[in-house]
Amino acid sequence: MAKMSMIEAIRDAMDVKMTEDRDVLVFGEDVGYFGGVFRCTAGLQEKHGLHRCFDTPISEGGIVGIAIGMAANGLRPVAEIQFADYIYPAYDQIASEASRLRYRSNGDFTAPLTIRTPVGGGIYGGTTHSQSPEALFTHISGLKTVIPSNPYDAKGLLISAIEDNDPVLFLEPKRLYNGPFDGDHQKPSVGWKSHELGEVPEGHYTVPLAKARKITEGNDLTILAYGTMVWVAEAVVKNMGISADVLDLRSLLPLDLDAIVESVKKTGRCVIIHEATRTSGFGGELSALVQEHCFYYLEAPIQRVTGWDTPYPHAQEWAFFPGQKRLTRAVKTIMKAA
Amino acid sequence: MAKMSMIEAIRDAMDVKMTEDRDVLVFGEDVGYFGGVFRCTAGLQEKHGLHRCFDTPISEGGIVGIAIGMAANGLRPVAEIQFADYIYPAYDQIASEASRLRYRSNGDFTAPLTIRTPVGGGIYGGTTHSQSPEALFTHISGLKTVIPSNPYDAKGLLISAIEDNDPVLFLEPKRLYNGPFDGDHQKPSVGWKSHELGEVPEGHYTVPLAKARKITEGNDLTILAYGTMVWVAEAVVKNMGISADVLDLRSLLPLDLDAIVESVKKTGRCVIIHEATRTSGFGGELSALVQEHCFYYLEAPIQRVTGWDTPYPHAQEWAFFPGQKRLTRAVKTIMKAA
Amino acid sequence: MGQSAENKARAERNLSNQSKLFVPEPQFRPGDTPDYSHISIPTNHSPNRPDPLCDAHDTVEHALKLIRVLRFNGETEGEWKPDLSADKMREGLRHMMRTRAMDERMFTMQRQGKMSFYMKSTGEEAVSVGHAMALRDDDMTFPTYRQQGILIARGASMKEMMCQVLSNSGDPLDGKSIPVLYSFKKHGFFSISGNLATQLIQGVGWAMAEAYKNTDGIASVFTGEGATAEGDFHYALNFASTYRAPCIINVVNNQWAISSFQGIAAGRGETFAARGTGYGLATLRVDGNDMLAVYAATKWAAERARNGGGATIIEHYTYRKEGHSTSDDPSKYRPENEGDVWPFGDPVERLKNHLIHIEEWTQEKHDALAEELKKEVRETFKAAEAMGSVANSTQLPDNTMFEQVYETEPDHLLRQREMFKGEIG
Amino acid sequence: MGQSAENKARAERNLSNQSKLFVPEPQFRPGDTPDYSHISIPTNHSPNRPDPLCDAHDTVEHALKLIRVLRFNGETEGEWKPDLSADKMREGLRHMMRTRAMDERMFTMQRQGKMSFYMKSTGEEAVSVGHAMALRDDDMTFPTYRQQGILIARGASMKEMMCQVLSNSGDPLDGKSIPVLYSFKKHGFFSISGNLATQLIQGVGWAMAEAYKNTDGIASVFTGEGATAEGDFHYALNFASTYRAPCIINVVNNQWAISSFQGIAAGRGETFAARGTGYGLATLRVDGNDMLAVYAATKWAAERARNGGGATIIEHYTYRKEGHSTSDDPSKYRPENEGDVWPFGDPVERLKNHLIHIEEWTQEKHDALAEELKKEVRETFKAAEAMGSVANSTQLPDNTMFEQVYETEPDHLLRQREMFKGEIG
Ligand SMILES: Cc1ncc(C[n+]2csc(CCOP(=O)(O)OP(=O)(O)O)c2C)c(N)n1
Ligand SMILES: Cc1ncc(C[n+]2csc(CCOP(=O)(O)OP(=O)(O)O)c2C)c(N)n1
Ligand SMILES: [Mg+2]
Ligand SMILES: [Mg+2]
Repeated sequence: MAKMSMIEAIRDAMDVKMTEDRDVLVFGEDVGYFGGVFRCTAGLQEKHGLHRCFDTPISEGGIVGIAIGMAANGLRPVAEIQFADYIYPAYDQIASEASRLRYRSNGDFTAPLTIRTPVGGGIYGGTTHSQSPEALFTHISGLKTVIPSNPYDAKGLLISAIEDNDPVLFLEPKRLYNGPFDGDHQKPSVGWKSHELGEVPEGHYTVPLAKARKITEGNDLTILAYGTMVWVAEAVVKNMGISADVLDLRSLLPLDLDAIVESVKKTGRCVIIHEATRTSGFGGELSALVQEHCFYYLEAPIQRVTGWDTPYPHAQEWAFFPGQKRLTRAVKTIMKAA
Repeated sequence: MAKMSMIEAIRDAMDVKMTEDRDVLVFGEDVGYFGGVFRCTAGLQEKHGLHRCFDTPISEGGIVGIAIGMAANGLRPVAEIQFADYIYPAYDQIASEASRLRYRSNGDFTAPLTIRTPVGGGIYGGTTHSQSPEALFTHISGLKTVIPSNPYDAKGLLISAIEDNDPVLFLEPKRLYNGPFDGDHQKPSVGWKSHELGEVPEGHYTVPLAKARKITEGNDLTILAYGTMVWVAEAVVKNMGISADVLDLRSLLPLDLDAIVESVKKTGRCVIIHEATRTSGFGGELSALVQEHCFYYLEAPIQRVTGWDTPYPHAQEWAFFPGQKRLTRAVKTIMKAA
Repeated sequence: MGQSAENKARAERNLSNQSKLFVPEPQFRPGDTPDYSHISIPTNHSPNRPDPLCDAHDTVEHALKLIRVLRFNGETEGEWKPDLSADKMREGLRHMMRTRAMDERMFTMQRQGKMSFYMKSTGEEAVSVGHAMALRDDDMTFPTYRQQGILIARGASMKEMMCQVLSNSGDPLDGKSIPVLYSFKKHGFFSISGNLATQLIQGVGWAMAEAYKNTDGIASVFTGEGATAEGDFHYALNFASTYRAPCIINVVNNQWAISSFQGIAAGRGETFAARGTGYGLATLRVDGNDMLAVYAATKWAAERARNGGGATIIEHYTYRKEGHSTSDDPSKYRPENEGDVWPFGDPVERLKNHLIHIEEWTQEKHDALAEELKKEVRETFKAAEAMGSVANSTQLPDNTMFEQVYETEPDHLLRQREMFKGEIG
Repeated sequence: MGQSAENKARAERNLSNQSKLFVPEPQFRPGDTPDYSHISIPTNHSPNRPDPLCDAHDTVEHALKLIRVLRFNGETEGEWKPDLSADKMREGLRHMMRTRAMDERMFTMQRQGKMSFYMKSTGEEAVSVGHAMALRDDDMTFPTYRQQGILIARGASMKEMMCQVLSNSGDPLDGKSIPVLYSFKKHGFFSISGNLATQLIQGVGWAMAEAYKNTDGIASVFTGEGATAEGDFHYALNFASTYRAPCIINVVNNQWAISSFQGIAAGRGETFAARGTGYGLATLRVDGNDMLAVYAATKWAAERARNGGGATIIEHYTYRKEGHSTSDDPSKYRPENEGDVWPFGDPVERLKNHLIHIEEWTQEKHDALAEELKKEVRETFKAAEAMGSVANSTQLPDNTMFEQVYETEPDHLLRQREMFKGEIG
C-alpha cells in the first residue's frame, strides 16, 4: 500500500492502464510535457512517450471529437478538460456523439472513452473555475457519470472508467485533490497522506461503477452526498453526534438506487447535499427517486442542501458553498419534523 | 380576434415586435427568404427587409454569439435554432455567456435576447429531431425557459420574451405547431382553427413569463404538464372522467411554484408528465419541489410519466412517446394508492 | 449614452430604414432566369499536378482553380487524367447509375408513405463514387447523408440499405435511426450523425489512431459546404494540421444548404478549399461532376496521407439537383430550372459521353443498363418492403429501443423496460 | 477485423513502441539554450501599405510578413510609419510603463496574499496600448485578460481596477468575478469572460449591430494564439466575412498558451494571420513589440472597417515574458532566459530608444517617469486596499451574490436569500 493524494492516485490509475494497455492514450490542454495544470498527468509523457501523452490545441470540442474517433477505432483515450467550466464547447460531442454512437449505429460503432475534468469550488476560482455541472450530464442517456471523493476510489473508479466500453465522464472534485475538505476553510488543511482513504494499493484494482459507499452508518437519517460534500456530511454527522448513514454515491449514472432505498427505508429521513446550483440539480432527481421508492417510509420532507441558483461568486465563495452550517440547519429541520 | 395556428401566432408575435421596435431582428438557418423550415418566419424578410430577417451560416454557436453581441449593443435579437437537437454547439454561448453576462459584469452589460427552437417528438424525427432538452437549461441560472402549448400563449409569451431584459429560451413543441395533439397519432389531426386557444388577438398583448395556466380544474389529482403533454393530460382527464387540476406550467424557469403548491395541497396527489428522458429531467425538480412544499398533504407518491432513458428512437417513436396509456396507468396507480 | 439619448437614437432608427448591415443574397430567385455564363469553365482545364508529397504551400493556387479531366465533348485532358481502365470506368458509371436509380425509387416510395423521409444525391454521384473508387475499401469514410454512392461503390447490400430506410425487421439499425443515416462498419462507412459536421473531427481522431497504430490506413471525412460553418470543421482542420493526421477532408459544395445559397457559408471567401490554406493543409478544388477528376484528386490526397504527408482538403464543386430532402420544396427559393442550366453538366452524362467517345460504350448499352438497374432496384425494394415499413408495420419489436444504450442494460433501464411491459399490457 | 485478430494487433502494438503519430514540440525546453537566430528580422522591415479599402486578396502576403516601424537602433522605417506627434508617442510610452508598473505591483501583492490571482501583460504592452490609441475611445473592445493596457490608455481609474482585483467594496463588480476579468462599458471595454474565445463572435455581433444602426462605430476583438483553436474563432471569421462586419480580429501570438508552445495551435499553418485568408478577410501581421507598428496596423484596419471595407485579422507577434498567471511557473516548461533572448526586444525599450533617438526623450526623464509611476501605483494601491481585500475582509456584503442574476429577482432566488439569512443567523 502506498500513501497517495488524489492527484497521485489519478495519475497512478492512468499510469497503470498505460503500462498494461498500449491502446490507452492521454491528452488535453497542458497535459503533456507540463503534466497538467493540476499535475494529474505529470511524468506520463516522459514515461510513456510523446505520442501517448500529449498537449492538444485549446479546443474542448476538438479534444472530445478526436477521442471519439480514436475510441471508435479501437483505442481507449483518456481526455482531460482543464476545468469542467470549459466543457461546454464539447457538450455537443459528448451529448450528441459519444453518448449516441452505440445507439444510433445499433452497436456497429462504440465510443469507449473517458473524459476527466475537475469540478467544484473552494479555491477562489469564481464563476468559471468552480462549477459542478454533473446534472447536465446525468440527463444524457448513453453516458456514465462518476465522481470520487478520495484517492482510493479515484484510482479504482478511473481504472473502471477506462476499461468500460461506454463513454464515462469522470469528475474530479478539485478541492479534494490534496486532502479531504469538510467545508471549514479556516481550518489548516490536512493531506491525504494522513487519511486512511489515502492508502492506495499499487497496480491494478477497480472500484465498480454503480456502487455507493457507506461512509458512516446510523439509524436516524440518510445523507446522500458525492464529491467534496461527502466530507462536509461526515463532519456534520460527527459534530452533531447523530446516527446517520452517509452514502457517497460515487456513480451518479448509473446510480446505486438499491443502497439509497435500503438506507432511507431504514432511517425514514433523507437529506441530499450537492455543491451545484439547486434548480434542476442532481438533487432533484435523487429527491424524486427517494420519494418514489420510499414514500411510505418517509417521516419528514426530503431536504436538499445545495449551492444557490446563482453563478459561483468570487468574493462570496463561502457564502455560496454549501458548508457545515447549511447542512446542519437542514439536519436539524429534518430531525425536528414529525 | 383571428384564428391562428401556433406557427402563425409565433410569426405574428415577431411581426408585431418588428413593427413596433426596429431593434428587433430575426435570424437563423433558413429563416430569411425561405421563412424557416417550419415556416415560422415566412414573409418577415419581405415585409421588414433583408437586414432585419436573414439567413445565417449553419453555426448555432455563431448564431447565439452574434445575438449576444447585438443584444449587449442595444438590439433585441430573436435567434432561431432549427431544431433543439442542434442547440448543443451553442450550449457554451448560452450557458457561459448569455446567461452570465449580467452577473459577471454586475449589470454593466446585459443580453436581452430570445432563442426560439422547436422541441419534442411525434413527427418521426428520430434521435436528432425529437429531443426535449429543457432540463439542460433550467439548471442554468440567469436564463429563462419558456414553453407554450397553444397559439394564444405562444404569441403572448414570445412577445414577453422579446421584451424581457434577460435571455429567454423559447421552446416550441413542434407537434403542436398545427393543432393540439393528445398523443393518439392514429386519430385524424385537428387544426388550431377549430380550437378556442387558436383564437389569437391581433396586435400587441403579453402573457406573463412566470405564470402557470389551469387547463382543467378538479379536486382529486394535480397533473403538472407543459408543451405537448398538456394535451395528453387533458385527454386522459376527460377520458377517465376524473376531477383533476391540469396545470400548464408555460414557464419552467422561473416557475409558478405558488400555483403548483396551491393545487397539490388541495388534491393531495400529483402526477408530473414530460416528454424528455426521465433521469435528471425537469420532472425531478418538480417532484422535489412538490414534496418539499406539500409533504404533509401528499396522499400517495408523486408519479413521473416521461420518455425513457434512451435516445428518441425512430421506428419505436410511439413506444417512447409518453402518451395516454402511460399517463392513465400512472393516474390509476396514484388514485389507488392509500 | 444615457437612457434618454438611447431612446432618442432608437426612435430615429425606427423612423429611418437605413442600415449598413450587409446580408449576402444569391444571384437568382424563383422567377429569375438563371445565367451562369460568368462561371468560367477553363478550356485547358486544370492546374498542374504536383508531387503528392509536395509542400502544402505548392497547392495554394489549386484551392482557387478547378481540377478537371472530362471535357464536355467526351475528351479528356490535362495532367490529372487518371490511369483507369475502361472496365473500371464502366464500373464507376454503373455505381453512379445504380445510386441514382435507388434514389429515384426511394423518393417515389417515400411519397407513397412507405418511409418517413428520404434524401437523394442526384447530380452528386461522381463525388461519392469517384472518391470511393480511389480509396482502399478499408479506409474509413465519415460521410454525410449524401454519400450513399460510397456504399454502392463498395458493394454494400442494397437490400440492407433499403431495409434501413424502411426501418423494418431487416434494418441493421433496428429502426433506431431515421432513413439514410446508415452505419456499415464492414464497408468502412461510419455511422452517420444527424448533427452536421460533428464527424469531421471524429474522422481526424480515427486517422490519428491509424497513425498511432502504425498502419497505413487513412480516414476520409465529408461535409456539405453549408456545414463548414460549424466549429467542428475548424477543429478538424486544426487538429489534422497539428498532428499531421492521415486523412482527407472533403467539402461537397453543391451550392445549397437547404434554402441558403453557398454565399452564406462562404462569405467573401473565394472557395471552400482555400479555407485549408491558413492551416497549412494541402488544398485541392475539383469539378465534382467529373468522376475522373474526383478520382484523380482523391488518389493524390490518399497517396499524400498514406505516405505521411498529412491531410488534404478537397472541395468538390457540384450542384444539388433536387430538393434538400423529401421535406423540402426547392422551387420556393431558387429558379426551377437552375439545375438544368448549371454549367458543369451531369456526372453520369459526362462519363457516359467519354466512354462512348473512346468507343467503350454505346447509348444502347447505356439504356439497357438503366433499364436493368431500374428493375433490380424495383425488385430489391419489393423484397425489402416485405420485411416491413412504416406504412403498415415495421415488424420491429418495440423494446429493441432499450438496447444498445449501453453495452449492458443498467438497472434503471431494466425498470423502465418493466414499466413499458406493463403499459403495453 | 474479428475479435482475435484485434487482440493480436493490440498485443503487437503493446510490444512495439513504434508509432507514426506526429506530435509537435517546441524547439527549446528547460535546460536548453534557446537560439532564435533562425527567426529572420528583415532589415527593410515591412510589406507595403496598401489602400485600406483594397481587395482582401491584396493582403495575402501581409499575413506571412511582418509589419515593423521601429528599428532596434531607434530609427523608424517603411511605409507604415504612422503620423504620430512626439507628445502622442510619449503618451503611449507612459501608458505602457504605467501598465507595467501596475502589473509588477499587483503580482507582488498577490504573492503577499492580498488577492487570489493576477495576470501580467509584461512584454505585450505595445499591443494593447498601441491598439487602443489607434481606435476611437467609443469603439467597443472585447479584450482577453492580457489587455489591461487598453483600460490604462483610455484613462480608466487605476483605483477601480485595483479594487476589482482585490474584490473589495470599491469593486464595480461587487466581487462577483475573479481578478482581472474587468468590465468597463464606459471605457468601451467589454466584460471579460473566463471562457476563452467566446467573446470573438460576440464582438462580431456587436459590430453587426453598429452597421445595423448605421453608425460608424467598430468593434475590436482579441484572442491569444492558443485560443484560436476554439470554435468561436472560426465563427468570428466566418460571420465577419459573411456580413462584412466592421471589426478587427486581433490574435495576440505571445508564443505560449500556459505551457503549450504556439505550434500546438498553429500546426503546420505558417502564421495566425493567414487563418483569415481563406475567409476573404484582410490579413495583417505585425511586430507586437513595436508600438508604432501596432498603432499603424490598427489605424489601417479601423479605417477599413469604418468605411465599409469589412473585417481585418491582425496577428500581433510578441512574447509572453512572464508566467501565464500567478498560478503558473514557466520554468517548468521553457528555458528561464527565453524571454531575454527573444529577438524582438522589449516594447518599452524600443519606443524609448526611438524617442531618445529623435531627441524627444532622455534616459533621465525615463527613470524619473518610472519612479513617478511606481509611486503612483503604490499609493493608489494603498487607497484601494483600504476598501478591503481577501487577505482580511473584502468588506463586501455576502448577499450581493444574489443580485444581477436577473434584472429582477425571481421568487426562487428570494426564497434562497431567506434561507441564507437563516444560515448566517
Ligand atoms: C448541427 C445541425 N444544425 C442544423 C441541422 C439541420 N440541417 C440539416 S441539413 C442542413 C443543410 C446542410 O447543408 P450542406 O452542409 O450544404 O449539405 P447538403 O445538404 O447541401 O449536402 C441543415 C441546416 C443539422 N442537421 N445539424
Ligand atoms: C474554454 C476555455 N478552455 C480552457 C481555459 C483555460 N485557459 C485559460 S488561459 C489558457 C491559455 C490561453 O492561451 P492563449 O490563448 O495563447 O492566451 P495567452 O494566455 O497567451 O494570452 C487556458 C488553456 C479557459 N479559460 N477557457
Ligand atoms: Mg450544400
Ligand atoms: Mg498565448
